[in-house]
Amino acid sequence: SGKTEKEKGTNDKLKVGLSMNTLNNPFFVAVKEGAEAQAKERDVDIVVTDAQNDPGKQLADVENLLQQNIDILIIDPADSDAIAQAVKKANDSDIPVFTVDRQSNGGDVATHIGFDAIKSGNIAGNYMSETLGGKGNIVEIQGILGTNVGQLRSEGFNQIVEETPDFKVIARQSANFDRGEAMKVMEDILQANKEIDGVYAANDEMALGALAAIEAAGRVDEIVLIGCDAIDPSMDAIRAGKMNATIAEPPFFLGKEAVDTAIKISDGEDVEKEVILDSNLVTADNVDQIKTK
Amino acid sequence: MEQAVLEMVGISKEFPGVKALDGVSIHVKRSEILALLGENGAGKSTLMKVLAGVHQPSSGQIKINGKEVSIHGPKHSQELGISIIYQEFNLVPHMSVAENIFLGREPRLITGVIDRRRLRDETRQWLEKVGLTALSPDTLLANLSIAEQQLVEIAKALSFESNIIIMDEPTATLNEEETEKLLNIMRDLKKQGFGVIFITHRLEEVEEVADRISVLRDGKYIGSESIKNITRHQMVTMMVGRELTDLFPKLQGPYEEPALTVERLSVREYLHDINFTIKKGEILGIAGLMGSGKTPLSKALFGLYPHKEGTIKVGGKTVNTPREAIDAGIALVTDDRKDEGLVLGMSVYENLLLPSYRRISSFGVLHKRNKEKIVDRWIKALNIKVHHSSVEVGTLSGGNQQKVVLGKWLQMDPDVLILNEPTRGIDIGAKAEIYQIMKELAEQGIAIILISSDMPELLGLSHRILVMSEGTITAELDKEHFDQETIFQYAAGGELHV
Amino acid sequence: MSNDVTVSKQEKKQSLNKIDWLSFLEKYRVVLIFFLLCIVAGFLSDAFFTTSNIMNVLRQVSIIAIIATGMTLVILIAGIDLSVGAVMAFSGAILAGVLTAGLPLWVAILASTVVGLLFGLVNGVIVSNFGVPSFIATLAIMVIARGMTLVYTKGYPLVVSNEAFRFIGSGRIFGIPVPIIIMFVIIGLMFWILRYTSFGRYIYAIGGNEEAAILAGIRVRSIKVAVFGIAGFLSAISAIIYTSRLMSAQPTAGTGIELDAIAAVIIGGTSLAGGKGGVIGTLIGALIMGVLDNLLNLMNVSPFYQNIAKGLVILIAVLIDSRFSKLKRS
Amino acid sequence: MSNDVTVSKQEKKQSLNKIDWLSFLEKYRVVLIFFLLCIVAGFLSDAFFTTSNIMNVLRQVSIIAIIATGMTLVILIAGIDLSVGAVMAFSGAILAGVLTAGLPLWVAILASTVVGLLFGLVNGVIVSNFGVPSFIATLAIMVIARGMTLVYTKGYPLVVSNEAFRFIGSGRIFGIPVPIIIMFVIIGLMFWILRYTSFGRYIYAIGGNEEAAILAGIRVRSIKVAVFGIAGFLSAISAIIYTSRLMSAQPTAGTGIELDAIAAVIIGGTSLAGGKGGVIGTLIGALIMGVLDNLLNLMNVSPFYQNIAKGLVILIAVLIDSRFSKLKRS
Ligand SMILES: Nc1ncnc2c1ncn2[C@@H]1O[C@H](COP(=O)(O)OP(=O)(O)OP(=O)(O)O)[C@@H](O)[C@H]1O
Ligand SMILES: Nc1ncnc2c1ncn2[C@@H]1O[C@H](COP(=O)(O)OP(=O)(O)OP(=O)(O)O)[C@@H](O)[C@H]1O
Ligand SMILES: O[C@@H]1[C@H](O)[C@H](O)CO[C@H]1O
Ligand SMILES: [Mg+2]
Ligand SMILES: [Mg+2]
Repeated sequence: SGKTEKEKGTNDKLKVGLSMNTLNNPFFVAVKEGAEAQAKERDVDIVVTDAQNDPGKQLADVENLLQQNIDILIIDPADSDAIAQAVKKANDSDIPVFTVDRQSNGGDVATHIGFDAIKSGNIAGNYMSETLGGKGNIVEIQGILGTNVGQLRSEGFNQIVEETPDFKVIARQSANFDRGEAMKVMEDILQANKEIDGVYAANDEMALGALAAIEAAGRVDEIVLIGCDAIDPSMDAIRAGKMNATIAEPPFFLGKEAVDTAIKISDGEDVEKEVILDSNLVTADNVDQIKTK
Repeated sequence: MEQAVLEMVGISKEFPGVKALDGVSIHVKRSEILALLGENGAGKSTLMKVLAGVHQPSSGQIKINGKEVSIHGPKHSQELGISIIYQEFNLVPHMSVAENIFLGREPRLITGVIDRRRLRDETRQWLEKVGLTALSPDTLLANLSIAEQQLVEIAKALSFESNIIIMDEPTATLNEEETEKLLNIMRDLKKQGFGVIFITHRLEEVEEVADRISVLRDGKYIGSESIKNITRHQMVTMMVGRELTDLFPKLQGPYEEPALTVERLSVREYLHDINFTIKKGEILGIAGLMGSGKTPLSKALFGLYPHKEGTIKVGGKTVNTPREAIDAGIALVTDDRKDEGLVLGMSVYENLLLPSYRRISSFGVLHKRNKEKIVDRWIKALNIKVHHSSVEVGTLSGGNQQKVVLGKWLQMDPDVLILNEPTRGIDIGAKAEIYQIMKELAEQGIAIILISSDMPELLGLSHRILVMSEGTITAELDKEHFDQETIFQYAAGGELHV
Repeated sequence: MSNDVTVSKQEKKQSLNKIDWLSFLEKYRVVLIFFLLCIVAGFLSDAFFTTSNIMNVLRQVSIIAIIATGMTLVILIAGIDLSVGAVMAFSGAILAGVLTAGLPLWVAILASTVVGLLFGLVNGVIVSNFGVPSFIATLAIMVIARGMTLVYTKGYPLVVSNEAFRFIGSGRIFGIPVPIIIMFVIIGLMFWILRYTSFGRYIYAIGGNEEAAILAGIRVRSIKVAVFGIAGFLSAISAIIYTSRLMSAQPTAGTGIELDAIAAVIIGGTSLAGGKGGVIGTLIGALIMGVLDNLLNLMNVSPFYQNIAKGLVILIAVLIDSRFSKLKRS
Repeated sequence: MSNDVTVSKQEKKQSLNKIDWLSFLEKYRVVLIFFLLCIVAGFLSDAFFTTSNIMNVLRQVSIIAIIATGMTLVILIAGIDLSVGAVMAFSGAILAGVLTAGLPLWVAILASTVVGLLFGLVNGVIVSNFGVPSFIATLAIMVIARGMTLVYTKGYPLVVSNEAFRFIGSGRIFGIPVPIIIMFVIIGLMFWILRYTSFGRYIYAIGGNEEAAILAGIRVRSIKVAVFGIAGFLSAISAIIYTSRLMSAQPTAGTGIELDAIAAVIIGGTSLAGGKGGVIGTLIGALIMGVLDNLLNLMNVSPFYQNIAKGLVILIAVLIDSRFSKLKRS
């Protein structure tokens, strides 16, 4: 019986493989959910794997996906360089492949859909500079060092910091994109520094962790806090005036877009070589206009 | 006088809080068997460990063939021609017998690669010497009984072909038969010109093989005497420092009420259809060769085999787990004090109290006052040589460890006391005290099951003796009917005698 | 060669002052290392010895110290529990879930502690009744609990809005943060249990020689199950504090905390072989690691170098530690 | 009366076939569990028993199996090595760094294996010469090696462009992927060493009874150091394969691999207490976990449920395992 089902699968429906870098982070969970929702909507099969942030496991995941007669492969790479080998494997077995969120530095991809991490860092830097009048003590809480999103957002943010001579980075620590860790790191930073004007956290999870610490210290009003991703709880925090801004890189859309693109490619339609989705600044002014789902 | 192969002069060794050796001098000649005697904790093992390079003496000198040496470590000691059987085993459980015997000295094919065939062949040769002819060199050590392990230790010591062989209580875990075999080996060694130092608490063995005795007491050298010039009685006096009369006290007859009844007890391959009853106040001896099932029987009575068949009843209660056994008033002194009897890393204090904790606590909270009283009582009653009860039990001398095991069960006021080799490694003075205690307990109505491979002990203390062979009871002998000869006959598989 | 390995214990009571002093050093060497570290920290950062920072460190340490307390018991019986972090995440999720469903706070707390306890008991039964090595049993349960957390939360943090609940993680009693109080109460209680109850002494006996413990009539299985149960329960307590501090349950909560907890236990002098050690050492072990993290952050050491610094300090601490114990022996 | 001591043993030998069969089951029970799993996998997925999938699984398993082989030796001497994953990352980074500097491949490979070896030796010296518990020593080294990797790579992956290098991870010899060959060679060699050399036997002796090993004059310290050295060296070998497979060195490579490796060792029947077990069991242990991952993917089990399924299967495997060993005992 397994066989007939399978045949049906290959004959009737499009079968999409989605190799996620991790699902241990709400951002990526939302990417997956967007993709799954759209797959249901458009009546295609989708097979999802979770590489748990390990590029080696992701290569194995792709190999395993390629064993299962998928028609097209979508990858959210754990690492842009390492993923090239997986892309080449897909190329070798003539399965069309493209990336979302993070790019592949090698192999032939049909397209890439994603956000520009450097730009996102720039937006954060610029917003900080404008709100603080180009002057103040700044804290940067970085993502996982060793992932390119983590690195590139930091790079983008620091480009602006360097152009702003009166910005002083008084602390720069990593909290691995994790809320609990960010709280702890921020608590220590608050102890060490009596004057803090702005905090940039490379994602909203960390921004919310930092916020918990800042709130407990009763210093919400002194500090401009900016995150990234525009997940629901941070939008609420912006509405409540506890957080100043975030950058909308709505992952749910990204997932939906990915499936639509997969269908297009399978239908033989032309797609752009690169689709960079817009990342928008979200503040109290526009928080209610931004759609994330 | 002939030159001594080994001479130790004025050896002292201190452990924190204890002066284990205080200026001890001994010597042994070629073709001589020296028996080293002394009470538990006298310092015998410590002196031997100094020779083995395990301990460094704080003062004194050691001469081998007249040349002064200082022994840096176990390997060095071996190189100097000394080989030792430690009181506690030093074997690796999950390796084969052959590998254990040649550990560190395996025959090689080329550098680093073991010649397994030669290893096996040479092992067979040494196993034969100690009478383990049927034992395959590839058997895992963990599968051997304690006595077999002891024989492997002996084979290992012999395989060094050293000039001086030290045996620290090698017969403690052996029965009559194997002991005899070992004594023959010792005579053989002597003939070949070896110097042998032999430690034992069984004076009959001393009389049989030793040429000379040296005695230690409280870490001090007491004296030395040729075996021809000394009686057993005098030896005891030298060791204990006082006169010792009757080793075995006169027993009263048992009461009539039964204390424990066993019916149709079977445990897998160990025990088959065991039936007997022991009365209150009775001392029931159990005899049998190695592997006859004495130890499994003791464990089964204590509820240690969940898959047994048959029933064990004490005062109307049946026993299926150790806890039930304890609640029913059974106490078990095991023959394997290191693995089963003691928590070596815990203090003497806690080891003495472990089974009693349930009694001296309310809602699980312990009362300090009771604890100290109990501990002091048993340290005194059993004359346990320890300078403070907070000392880790693992640092006590072998015999004193055994006393701790005894003490913790006596404290439980048992109705049925199972003693499996209770005096193993215990000195003669303490033995007399323990026998006295047993007598008093029996008079109070406590039933005692005495498993022992020490024949005089068994014959001297039992009201009645059961003989076991291959997991069954082959004879039940009354005081009037038992003697060594009869017991051996049944132990070797004779018919049931009613 | 000095094989006089077992000498060390005999001394405790008697003899020379020199030896007493060494005994003291030996017994409390972790404490000394900890004070040393604090003094160094005080020199390196002005912010370190402020009341607010000390409270801060203690509060941060509370979560791991509570989990490490349960881990201490498990290690004392010669086991290990890798599932504590995952159980913490799941208990936290249940807590948030129950609160979100509108049920009262006490129900949520009860539910989450019961869940923690249950996971612990399951660990205990697998280990003690089926004889599965605890490393692998709790590893399996860890993976399962992680999976259940993800399924239950769908991978998203669950936000808690019950304001009364905030008190547990962020409130103060007489100026002392509540998590600190909870931590001291738990450690104090466990200290007392380990020392003055038969249950506590049995734990040491089982770790020291399980066979002998069985023969002494101790219900070894039940005690093992209870010990794992306590570890699970304490994971849930940590989960409650953690969830309250963040006012949300994180599906990734406690990831890797098992290694930190085990490290705290071992630095605190409890032996992985079982039967030796205690919870006070564990507290100090957790504090050493907490102070270290805090100091590195206060000094704003670059994250790349933080790892190196942290590893080195731990190494130095354990090396000093082993030095002390050698000193004592010789 | 002269029938002797060994009665019980002889009985064991002669006796019934039933017992022999049980012995067989006992000894090879992991293998049976593995076959069982494979059969189930074959039923559940048509793709499972294809040559390409089998090669696929073996290749995926190779990295962890090689590390787990080193871990086996460490565990046999009753130690543990938590640093393997971090050492793997650092060795990989060095490899890529040397290649990027334009030096020939053999230099890069040499450099990376020497680095792995050195880390291992450092572990060994800390553990055996200073008496630091291996858990905490290797934890510290793990954190340090992670930090050094981040410092060296600045947090970015290092791309490798040497095309000849690709062969190690992706090439084939007689149709068999190279990593599989490397894996079998290493495991075969270790199997032989453990069985037939004195070094190998001393490893068992040390784990079984260190005191006895010392008294037998075995150079226990040097052997321990060597064992940790081998574990470090094998981490580097895994790093080479991993780096070649991805044609880049990842700063986060090997994160958490230590737990998987330890799990493979234990599932494979090597006891954490030391002295008992071997590398063939470890290979099977690694294969069980690899097949499981592969199967869950082939069957398209949702990732959140994969954790639960994986945990349950491991649990079932070890429960069957402990059943078997009980069967034998009774
Ligand atoms: N490693 C040690 N640490 C501390 N004290 C020790 C140590 N070894 C022995 N002792 C102490 O030294 C004394 C002598 O012990 P030793 O083992 O030499 O006695 P023994 O004569 O062999 O007794 P037994 O007949 O019981 O075996 C005892 O008081 C013992 O407690
Ligand atoms: N076939 C066997 N396999 C494994 N263990 C065994 C076997 N037979 C006995 N044993 C164990 O070995 C120990 C010694 O058993 P044995 O039957 O030799 O006892 P025994 O008759 O009391 O002899 P001894 O007087 O030497 O103790 C016991 O603990 C028993 O459980
Ligand atoms: O873009 C994503 C998100 O910002 C997430 O929060 C962390 O990982 C990044 O790759
Ligand atoms: Mg002795
Ligand atoms: Mg016996």
